[in-house]
Amino acid sequence: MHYISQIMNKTVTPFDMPDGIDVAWCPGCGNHMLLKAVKSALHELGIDRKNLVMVSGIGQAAKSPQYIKANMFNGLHGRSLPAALGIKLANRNLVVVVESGDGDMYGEGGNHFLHAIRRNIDITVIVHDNMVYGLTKGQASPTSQRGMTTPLQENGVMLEPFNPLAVALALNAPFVARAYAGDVERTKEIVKQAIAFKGFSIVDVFQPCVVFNKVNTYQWFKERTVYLPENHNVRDRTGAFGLAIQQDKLLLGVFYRNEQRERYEDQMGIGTIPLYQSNPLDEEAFQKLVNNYL
Amino acid sequence: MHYISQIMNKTVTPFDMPDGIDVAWCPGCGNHMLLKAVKSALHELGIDRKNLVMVSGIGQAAKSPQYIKANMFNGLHGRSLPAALGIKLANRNLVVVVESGDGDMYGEGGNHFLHAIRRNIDITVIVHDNMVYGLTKGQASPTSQRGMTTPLQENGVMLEPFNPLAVALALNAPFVARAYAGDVERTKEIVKQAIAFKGFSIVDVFQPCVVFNKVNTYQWFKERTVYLPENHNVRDRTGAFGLAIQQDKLLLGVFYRNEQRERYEDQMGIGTIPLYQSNPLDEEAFQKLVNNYL
Amino acid sequence: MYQDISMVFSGAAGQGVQTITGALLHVLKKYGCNVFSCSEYMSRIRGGSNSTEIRITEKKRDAYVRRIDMLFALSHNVVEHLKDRISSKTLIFAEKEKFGDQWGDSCIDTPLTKFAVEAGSAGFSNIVAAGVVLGMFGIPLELFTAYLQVKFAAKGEEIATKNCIAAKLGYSFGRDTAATANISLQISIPAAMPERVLMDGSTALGIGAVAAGCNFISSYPMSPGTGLLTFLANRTKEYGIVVDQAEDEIAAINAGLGASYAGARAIVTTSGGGFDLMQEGVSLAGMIETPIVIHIGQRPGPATGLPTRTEQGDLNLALHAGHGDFARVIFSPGTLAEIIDTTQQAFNLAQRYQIPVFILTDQYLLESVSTIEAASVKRRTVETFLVKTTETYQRYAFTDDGLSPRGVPGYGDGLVRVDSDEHDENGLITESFDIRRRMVEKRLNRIRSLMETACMPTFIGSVDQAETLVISWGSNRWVLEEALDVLGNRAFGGIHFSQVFPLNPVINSLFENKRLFVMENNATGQFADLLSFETGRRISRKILKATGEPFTVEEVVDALHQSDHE
Amino acid sequence: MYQDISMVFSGAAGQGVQTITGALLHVLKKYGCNVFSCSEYMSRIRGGSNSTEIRITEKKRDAYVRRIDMLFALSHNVVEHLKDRISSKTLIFAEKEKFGDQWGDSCIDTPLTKFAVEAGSAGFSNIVAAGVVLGMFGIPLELFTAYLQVKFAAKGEEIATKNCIAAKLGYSFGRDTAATANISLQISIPAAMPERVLMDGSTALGIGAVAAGCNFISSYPMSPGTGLLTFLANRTKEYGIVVDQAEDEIAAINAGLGASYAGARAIVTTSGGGFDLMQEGVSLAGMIETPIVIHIGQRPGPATGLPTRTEQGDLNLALHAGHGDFARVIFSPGTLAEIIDTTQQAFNLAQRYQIPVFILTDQYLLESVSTIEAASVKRRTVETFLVKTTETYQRYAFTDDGLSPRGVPGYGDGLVRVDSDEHDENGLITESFDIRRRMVEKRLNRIRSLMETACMPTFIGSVDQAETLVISWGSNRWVLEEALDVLGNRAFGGIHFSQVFPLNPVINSLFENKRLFVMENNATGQFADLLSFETGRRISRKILKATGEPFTVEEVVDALHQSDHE
Ligand SMILES: Cc1ncc(C[n+]2csc(CCOP(=O)(O)OP(=O)(O)O)c2C)c(N)n1
Ligand SMILES: Cc1ncc(C[n+]2csc(CCOP(=O)(O)OP(=O)(O)O)c2C)c(N)n1
Ligand code: SF4
Ligand code: SF4
Ligand SMILES: [Mg+2]
Ligand SMILES: [Mg+2]
Repeated sequence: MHYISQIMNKTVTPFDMPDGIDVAWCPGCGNHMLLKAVKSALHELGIDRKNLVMVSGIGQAAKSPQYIKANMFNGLHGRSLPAALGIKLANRNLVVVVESGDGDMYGEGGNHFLHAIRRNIDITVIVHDNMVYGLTKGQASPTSQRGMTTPLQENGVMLEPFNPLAVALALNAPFVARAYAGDVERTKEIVKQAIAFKGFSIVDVFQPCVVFNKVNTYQWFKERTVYLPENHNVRDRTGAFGLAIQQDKLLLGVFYRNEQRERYEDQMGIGTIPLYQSNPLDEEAFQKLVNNYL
Repeated sequence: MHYISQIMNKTVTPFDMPDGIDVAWCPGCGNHMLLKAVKSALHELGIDRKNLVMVSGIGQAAKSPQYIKANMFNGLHGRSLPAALGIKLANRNLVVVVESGDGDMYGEGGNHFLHAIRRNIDITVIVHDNMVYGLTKGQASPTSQRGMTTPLQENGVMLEPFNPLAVALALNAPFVARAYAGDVERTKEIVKQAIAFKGFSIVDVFQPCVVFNKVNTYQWFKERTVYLPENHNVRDRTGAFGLAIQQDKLLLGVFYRNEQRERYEDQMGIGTIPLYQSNPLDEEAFQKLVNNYL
Repeated sequence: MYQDISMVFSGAAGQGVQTITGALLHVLKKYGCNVFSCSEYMSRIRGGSNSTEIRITEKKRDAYVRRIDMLFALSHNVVEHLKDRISSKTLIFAEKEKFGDQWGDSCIDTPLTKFAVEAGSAGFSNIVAAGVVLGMFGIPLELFTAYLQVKFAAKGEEIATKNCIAAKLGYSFGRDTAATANISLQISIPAAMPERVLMDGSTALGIGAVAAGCNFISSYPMSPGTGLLTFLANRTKEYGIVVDQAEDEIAAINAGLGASYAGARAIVTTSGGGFDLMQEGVSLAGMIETPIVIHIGQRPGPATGLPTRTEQGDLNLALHAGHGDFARVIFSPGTLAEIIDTTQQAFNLAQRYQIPVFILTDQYLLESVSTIEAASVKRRTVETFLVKTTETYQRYAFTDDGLSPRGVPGYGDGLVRVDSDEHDENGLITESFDIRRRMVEKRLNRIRSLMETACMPTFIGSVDQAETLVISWGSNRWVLEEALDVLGNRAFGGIHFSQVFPLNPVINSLFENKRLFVMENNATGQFADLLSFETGRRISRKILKATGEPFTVEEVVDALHQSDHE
Repeated sequence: MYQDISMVFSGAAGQGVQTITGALLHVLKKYGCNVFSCSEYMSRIRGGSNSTEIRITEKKRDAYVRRIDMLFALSHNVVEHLKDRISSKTLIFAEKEKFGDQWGDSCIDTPLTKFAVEAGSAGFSNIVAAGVVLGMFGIPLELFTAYLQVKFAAKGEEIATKNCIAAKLGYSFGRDTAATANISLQISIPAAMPERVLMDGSTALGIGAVAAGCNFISSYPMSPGTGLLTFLANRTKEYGIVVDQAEDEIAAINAGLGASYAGARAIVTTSGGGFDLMQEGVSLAGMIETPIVIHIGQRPGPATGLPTRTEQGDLNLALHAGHGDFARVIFSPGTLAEIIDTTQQAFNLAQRYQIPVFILTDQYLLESVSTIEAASVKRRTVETFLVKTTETYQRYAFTDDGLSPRGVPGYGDGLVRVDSDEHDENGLITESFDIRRRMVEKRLNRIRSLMETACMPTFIGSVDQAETLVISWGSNRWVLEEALDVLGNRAFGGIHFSQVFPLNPVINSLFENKRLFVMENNATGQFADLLSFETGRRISRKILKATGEPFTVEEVVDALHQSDHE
């Protein structure tokens, strides 16, 4: 389907913001398509927006929750994951979806990315991976390709690109997927699986930035991406690693699933009563607490 | 060789501190053995201590540079790698060795671990991996085994242990190795290879903490560790990944080597003249700079 | 004959000084004495030289004294370590067999190991030592054996019995020594002593937090802030507290804010260096108007500094933490009661005003053990201020007092949208200068109400008649009180602040025509400067100490004595 | 007839307003005018409403005015966006074909697109617009075409030629319009104008850093701090500067300190939120006594705030950043000359005193473009203060002035050992209270010398005779000067601080018997408070603004006018 028609032909979902709202993204940006995919996925999963919290950091991608009618925690650059963790632990009835950029998630927020995966809490992380810092005008991001020149990297990027899938697999993330924003339909399907997954799910989404990334364009992705075969074994972690570091074709789809990992909130024994409903100590319990030190 | 005799029978190296110095580690701790291995490695490599900078963060492990007669940058908890990067970029003639703990490197410092590897700067990182926070009295570290109880984790550790080798491989670290402090001789050999390697080298060293880690004891490591076979293929990244995530036996040795990755300092075109010798602008150059804006 | 005794137990890390002092504090308290202890130790796990002071006093005296009446030396280098505090009057208890005769005449040979081995194992020597003390002072042995029975119940009867034997051997030795050396404790024990609880500052903080309805903590270990984290981590099930050990301090505060946004009552605990990393999060709390309580256990900086020592150096840091302007409150309790109470206030104020609230303590306060009447430990009502949202809910609705009703996601029909960017009433990003102006005011206006309701300081002694007011905050509460008492000079009165920001404007009138001294454990006099700035009054003298040690009663007395003669 | 004209160019992000203003500033400066521009824009890459003001004045006037004499509207919503600044006197230039007649009589239909298409492509419309302005004011067209030839040289002759055609079409239209509408610029151009350079604040900062011998920067992008990073990144080869884009701000400052330890002259650049994360590093710099220059480009907080707007809200943050007590210096330049000079001072002081030195700027200062006489741009000697070590070298040797000679690893026979823990003269961990005490003093003592040598503020107008001194710091230098000039009231004098900490004690005498006003771009008056605290004087009035916009000359005049009648 052609880009413009995909966007214009906007599905009416309960997550659409009032029409007047000013979307601060550039025309033609992959973010628009990804937004559509995410809203449709949420809609098709029948999620109640009152129980949905969209969490993000700062960046162009991180504006996504501004455009989704749901609860929103638009926090600090790089710090979406700890906030999402806190939210989910405080109320596990909430559906918590993190949307953020590659810089936000793998750069400033890299440490949280590592340790959130280790925890395996039931949240979904969707990364708008445009391989560049959009909002701050085009510097290299952790996923920028080597050699790409930018206003700051005039001699080209020198660092090995961060491979989010490989790192997630190294950490034994239980749901690891990659999508391409240019394909709204299949991205939506992958996002649906991720949200439906009961545990930490990460979807790295290739997202063309039409202003600052002249290397990884729609055309570029179109030529290089290909979906994993139907019979791909999603339980083979080492196999998935091999596919994730493969360079000639960039594979899309669900690389790895591991339903065996126990969730953090279950191990902690967190029940369904949210913390805002906890009962404070009564006088007796308080006295008992104090009297431990008699 | 028996532990005590290994320590007592201290090799005299140019890196030994004056005898009176107070070593703040507990008797029997694996740190003593690792210190010996590192000092011997430095000695056998013929490194001039005047050109050696030992860099660390904060923790028991991070005290190592206190006990090595060389230049020292004992910085902040978790921040050894950025400091080491700055030092090496300012003067690439210096040999820069980072020594720190598992909490320091993979916990507080996790983000720097990711991005230092991406840069591939020629430094060596030796992690005293005792799978616990020693200095702060026994809380779980990123590498603590699931289920281990601690003063803070009375119901046992719930997080998936951080696998430093797997993550390093995911980031395409060019030299990835694991050692066991209980074997001073072979640890020394691995450290020597790491320091000699021209690029970023990481050696994760199993180090028994006799006070706070009652799970991963000398005995435990002895039973579970085994060296990689002679014919291990150090160029196979996916293969190394498979071996790194293997649980039944914990493998030791050099998992992966990749001499192909270009070093950061080379790509930047950093020469051998250290920055402290750079010449300031003369008046003419200054005028030229200003006159660009006429 | 001692009416106020200071005993110091010193040895290497890992030698179990705490076993001795834990037992003594418990038994002496049971007996009816006023007890206090404080500890100093090195940043290491084994070896080195640490010490704990125990005071037994008739009046309640919860302060560190320099003087050592009795020193129990458990390792070689004890005297070297404590030489500045040992005088000719100090009695030293040590095993001559182990350490030789290095300590001369003032040393009483105390064969702890010998008795311990007699009881079954050298490991009992700490119990022997406690026995010696109790024997010397004639505290009934049964109190001790009862304690040991409970303590070792889980380890089986044999162990308990052996401990009791060790205790008894020490006890007899102590009794005999007292007789020979003419040692006795002259403290009158009131017939009807009110029930008292015994605990350290960290425990008080934990009790305060639990009582305040705290149900979420995400933090990263850092001395001396870790105590609170451990306290709560060991009570997750009992009180329904979610405890998360964060990967770093940045994660900790952001998780706290996420949880708080979703309705948890959240706290974070750390020390200065870890707090540096939380500052952007503090700023976020200010921007999204989300409550958070922040405990900073102060220790000497800069950087790693002296990790196990004490200082009050983070006031300015807390005061200005986080970029941008927004309201905050800073508590600085100095007694167990104040810790328990201000912690509860901290949670309620954070919720009411939707702001970050700080509790500043320090290593000395957190790790000192003292007693408090059980009946005086008070619970405050847990105030939540949450509303059930309606469909038209706006998280940042403009209201007269600048406080928008706070909803949480999933509770009601509305959506709760918070944004770290400047936002409109709905939480949506805005670049309207007009909304910006109003939002800045909104975030600042609550300071007025916070000032008017700020806690009044505590008066010590005859404040009205005093010419000079000596002012303290935080952990110096008791040392000031005792110093003034010892000084016994009606020209001096004391004022202690358990809230240092904002200050209640009423305090200004207290200072009329008084000379003001401020004592604090830092190098520059941070509170003195704050007070001077806020009240416009000159501080005549700053009594400062930043060595990593707490003030001793003696040096405060000296300092004041000296000023008296200026 | 304009003697001082304010033109505003406004459109959506990505429409190329900078192409117009860049060309105009250059050509007008070449012609001999005094020019100034400042920009305001939204935090987005495309769309929205941004604007740049260009002033052409006879006197040097480098300040933002509210008044718009001419408005070039490049998109629909311009007038809505700027409505508060448009008056009946504002001439609006817009394409009626595109935007219709919405702007009424004051609108001059300016068919930019039509001419651009005539020249070859709609893309040239920005060049046409610049041509219109130059034509109206009768600035020789050749100056413009010469500029275009150079600018498009790389793109080939055809492009250059088409640009020149577009310029000429606009130019003729402008000339004709001027004639019809009776527009003219009445500015006398001195016959012999000294050579002047034209640049924005970020460029001046970059020049200052290069001149200061800066050879290392590791930083993370954050507006408005990124400009400096980009400047240096584009000159690595030319000046031998090592530039590293860090993974976060924590890495940035720690890399800076590592490099500095090894002998680099290092700077970091960021804004308030990123700086929050650097605070532990600042504390480390204090502890290890390692020089570092920190540039904070201020923007409105808290949290993400208004990322592309301006504020002076981070003074308190810089003042108290990092736990623990240690010395620091804070510069706050307000002119291009001050930026270039204080940046060089910052590096020299950081090296001399082995401390963190801050440069506080803001979005307004960094992105405003103005001119400065080339001959007045001065280079300072690059001072390094490094010693070659000997075998007995001690990094923290106690000396009389508290400054230990600084060595670097690999230079000399000694070892250079630095430690974030409290340390002895060798840099080894210590727990000695005595050494601690001396080290704390060592780190603080240098403040005295820093105070005595602190920069004096600049006087504006008749400071001696004035009853009221209006005080500014940082970016408000020019707006204050112009406001006082416009006000023309000798009762007011101005004082501008380009160093805000420490303050030279000599300033106290300046304030004798004066009423003091402080103007600053924040909500609470941070400098006013600092000044009042340091000098003990009352600040009679704080003139504050924290909307995200800079002060306008008009509002400062109004504010002072009003006080005059109080
Ligand atoms: C602590 C901090 N540092 C830096 C910034 C500036 N900043 C905002 S967004 C961003 C990068 C965004 O990149 P990415 O996450 O890839 O998002 P994109 O704009 O490309 O969608 C940066 C560096 C900030 N807001 N806060
Ligand atoms: C910012 C900061 N947070 C926390 C600490 C406290 N801290 C010091 S060392 C340490 C953990 C050390 O663990 P590890 O690196 O594994 O070293 P080990 O002691 O086990 O050798 C912590 C949490 C600190 N010094 N600074
Ligand atoms: S800058 Fe790039 S990522 Fe951002 S909205 Fe524009 S096209 Fe999209
Ligand atoms: S605490 Fe553990 S790691 Fe630290 S020195 Fe002791 S045994 Fe070693
Ligand atoms: Mg991006
Ligand atoms: Mg460890």
